[in-house]
Amino acid sequence: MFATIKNRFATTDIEVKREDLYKVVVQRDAIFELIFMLREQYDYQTLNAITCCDWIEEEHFAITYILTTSDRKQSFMVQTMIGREDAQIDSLTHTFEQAEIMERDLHEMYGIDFPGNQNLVELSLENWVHTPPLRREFDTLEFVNNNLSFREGRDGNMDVKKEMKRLRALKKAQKAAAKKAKEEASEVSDGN
Amino acid sequence: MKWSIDISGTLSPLGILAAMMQKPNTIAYPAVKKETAVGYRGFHTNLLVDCIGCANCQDVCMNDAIDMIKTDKEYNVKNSSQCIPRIDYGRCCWCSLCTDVCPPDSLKLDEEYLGVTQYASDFLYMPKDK
Amino acid sequence: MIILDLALMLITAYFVGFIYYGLYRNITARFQRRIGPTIFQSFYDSIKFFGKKEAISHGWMFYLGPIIMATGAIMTLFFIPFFYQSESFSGLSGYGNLFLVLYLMLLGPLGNAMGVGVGGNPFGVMGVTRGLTRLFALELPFYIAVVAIMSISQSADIATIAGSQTTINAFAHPLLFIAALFSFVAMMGQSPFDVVGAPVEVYSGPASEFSGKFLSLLMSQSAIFSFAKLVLMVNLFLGGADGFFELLWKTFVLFLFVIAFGAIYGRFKTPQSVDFLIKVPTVIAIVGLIFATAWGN
Amino acid sequence: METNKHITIFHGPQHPGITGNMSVELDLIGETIQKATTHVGYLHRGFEKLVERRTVIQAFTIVCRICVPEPDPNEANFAMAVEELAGIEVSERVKYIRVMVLELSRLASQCMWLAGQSGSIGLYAVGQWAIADRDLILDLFEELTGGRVYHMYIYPGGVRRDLPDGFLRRLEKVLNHFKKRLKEYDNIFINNASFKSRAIGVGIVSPEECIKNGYVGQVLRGCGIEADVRKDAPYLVYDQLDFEVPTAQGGDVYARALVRRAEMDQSIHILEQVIDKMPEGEIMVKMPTHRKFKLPKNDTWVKVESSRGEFAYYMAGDGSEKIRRMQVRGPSLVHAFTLLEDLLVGAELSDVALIMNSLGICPPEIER
Repeated sequence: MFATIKNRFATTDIEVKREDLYKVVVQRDAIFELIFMLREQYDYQTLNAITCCDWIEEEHFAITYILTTSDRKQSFMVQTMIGREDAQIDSLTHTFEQAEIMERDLHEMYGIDFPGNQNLVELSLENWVHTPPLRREFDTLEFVNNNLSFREGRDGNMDVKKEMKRLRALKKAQKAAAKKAKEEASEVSDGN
Repeated sequence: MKWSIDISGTLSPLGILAAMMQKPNTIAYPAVKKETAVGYRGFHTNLLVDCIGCANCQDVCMNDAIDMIKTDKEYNVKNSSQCIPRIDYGRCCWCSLCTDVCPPDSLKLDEEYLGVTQYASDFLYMPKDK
Repeated sequence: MIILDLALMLITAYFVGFIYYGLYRNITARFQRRIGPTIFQSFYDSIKFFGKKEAISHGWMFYLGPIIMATGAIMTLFFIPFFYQSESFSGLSGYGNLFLVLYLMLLGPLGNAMGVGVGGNPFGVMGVTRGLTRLFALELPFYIAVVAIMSISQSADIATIAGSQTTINAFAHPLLFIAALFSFVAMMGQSPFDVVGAPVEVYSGPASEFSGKFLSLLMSQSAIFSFAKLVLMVNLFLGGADGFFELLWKTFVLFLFVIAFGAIYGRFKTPQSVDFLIKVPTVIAIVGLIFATAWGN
Repeated sequence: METNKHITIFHGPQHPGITGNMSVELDLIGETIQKATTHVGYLHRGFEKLVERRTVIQAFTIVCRICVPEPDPNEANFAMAVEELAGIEVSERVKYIRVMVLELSRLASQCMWLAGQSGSIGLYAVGQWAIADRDLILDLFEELTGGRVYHMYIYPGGVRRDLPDGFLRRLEKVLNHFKKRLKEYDNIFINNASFKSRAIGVGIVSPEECIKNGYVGQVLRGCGIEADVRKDAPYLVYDQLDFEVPTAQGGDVYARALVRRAEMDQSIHILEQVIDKMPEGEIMVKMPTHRKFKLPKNDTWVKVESSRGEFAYYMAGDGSEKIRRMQVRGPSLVHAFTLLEDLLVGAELSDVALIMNSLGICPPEIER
């Protein structure tokens, strides 16, 4: 199986993550061919999940299709990269019915378009107008600071590192002052 | 839509009636109280003679529930920042990571867990000194 | 003093009804291995609801629903004598017989249907539809049994029927009693026939829109109506009662049976319960009727 | 849509008989359902995003909140994924303790199901009994982990506390109690005529659909397909334990109930073996502090068998102390949409709660 996939899709290698889990990264235009091949020839009949991972530094989303054989002993992660701008990849709904809800999820969370999926309506976020929330550029803390307020009465929080430094400096100064005072006192006594 | 005559299925659930004679599982709450297991994750306690004010608890808390504040109570002489933790129970999830990272083991979770208040400000909880 | 008599009947039915309600909750709790609330919990609840404002209004027709229901329950109560040979606690039973009682028992559900229909809550409407469907099914065996009892006693007067039983009808005519019992369980809204207010299907059905005073009124009427139905059953099948003690223990035994029945079995679907009521108790009632007329008396 | 013929109602989210914060929009003619649409979003807490903001150790405390009645598969999955990415090997004792926790939580979750399923047909006595029995397990959890519902116990690299003295003996006592009780449940619920009349032939799923659409758990096993992650891709020490994968024929609500009931037996059987075999050893690998614990740039897909079927996590690290991406794929996602929407068409309003409960839908894991 590995040799066939390697020859046909010109991928560099197939990772064996565990004895029951393989992973392959292919070009975007070949991914559906590979999924169909796995399904038809190697009995990977179930689509378990479609996941997405945002690699913002490399400017792409990694879309992973996880397929499982009908005896459920082997899983195959088929991964491809799509650009972050105008992200889109064809829908799998025509082959796997359950892809509809998974794509709907990703559409909402990442703003990825799936041409061919008829039902890309909102899933769990209602009237969401901001950046799709699971994109890395969406900052939850900033969103919270802009839209919600913290509990009142939380003042009095100290920056402990600064406080330690200040206290240490204070102690040092006190010590130095004490020393100085002592020296002065001894000087005075010497003078006498 | 269908139902059929099912003698054993009709007679076997009669066992429910036996429960009438058995001891109930519930307890009459305010009169009888359930004993909490040792090691239950309830309210925080902080032994001030041990607390060194290191703020490890504040650092590990993912909910930002812990504030380090100045105290007017007597504290450990080794407390290098002279601060002790105060916990916002509106944010705390009782994961007990703060007690795991406490170097002198002064911050602990107590078996006590019942707190009733009508003021939201009471959620800012000063751990008991014990 | 018929007014005083009626007032006493109403008060008795109200309190005993609520105590039975409380007992119902307690005994059910014991079947479920719980301690349960105090006996007067439902009573407290109903008093508390009475002091609350209604959350929603759909006009006067909507308010009329619970009122008609309560009227139906109270009128039913007034025409059922508590004791078979006592002057007091006989209410209006001298002026009406079993036929009138059976008719009055229908008034409540119909009034409820009107009120809930105005509310337009889909769950309420669905509950009422289910209730009326079930009503037609449960009345078939009950009426057959009651007609048989009337023909045996050769009277439609409830006190006469109650007083004329040498062996109580439940033992003399067990088939009729069993058929009527099935209907009675359904009448009391116990599973497996509790399709009307099924919580996971139609929320609380007809009661879902009512709140405040009208919910309290619904609770009170259900307590009174339950007691009235229990007294009717005792009069028709358990030989009636001659004093309060006899009335209470007889109604309580019947009530306990209904609770136990409800605790054991789950809920039927509406078509299933109609199907069941039309087939099993009706057939039993018809067989009982044949026996009673062939070998009766 | 013709007026006066259809009515549209929402079943949930404020509903006494439904499994939590989810609603199904039903188009009805009479009481027959023409179309069902699932709506979620009442419980979206953004766990997947929160995990990305936190360090690995900090993130471990929120995964248990993904499924309320059964938090432990989440914890186990999280710990297993982190351990696989970071290359940590845990001791045998830890593995046995984890199996024990997972099986206990499975048993507790089945009790919860028993309560829901019996409540959906109005048989409340069974529900109350089952919840009381579940409490015995929660008592054990309270003693072991310090929490009754959210345990936060299975830590990447081990477990957080060792077993208290005499814990296994108390566990054995609870199991003996359960063995007695399960027979009662057979009599009063599984064999109850009213449950049979409601459940047989309702909500039928075909085996082909199951494989194709990725249904898991009791739905699959109720169609006679022997599928269980514990057997198919054994994790922890399940390959050293002896148990069976119960199946039933028919694919309806009753078949799924039979499967669940048989699974309770198997859980008890596994727990008894765990009591016998519990080895000695370390309970925690030495772990760096939370700011220093880093995951390499890699990704993985781990799964465990929860009480409702395969529960899987996708996890990717990026070389920092934070997790780059963690995706939860619980059994409910596909069950609540693809399957439930299919099954409800043509069913009656009375069947909705029954079918929903039998599928084991848990809304929090749909909208992580």
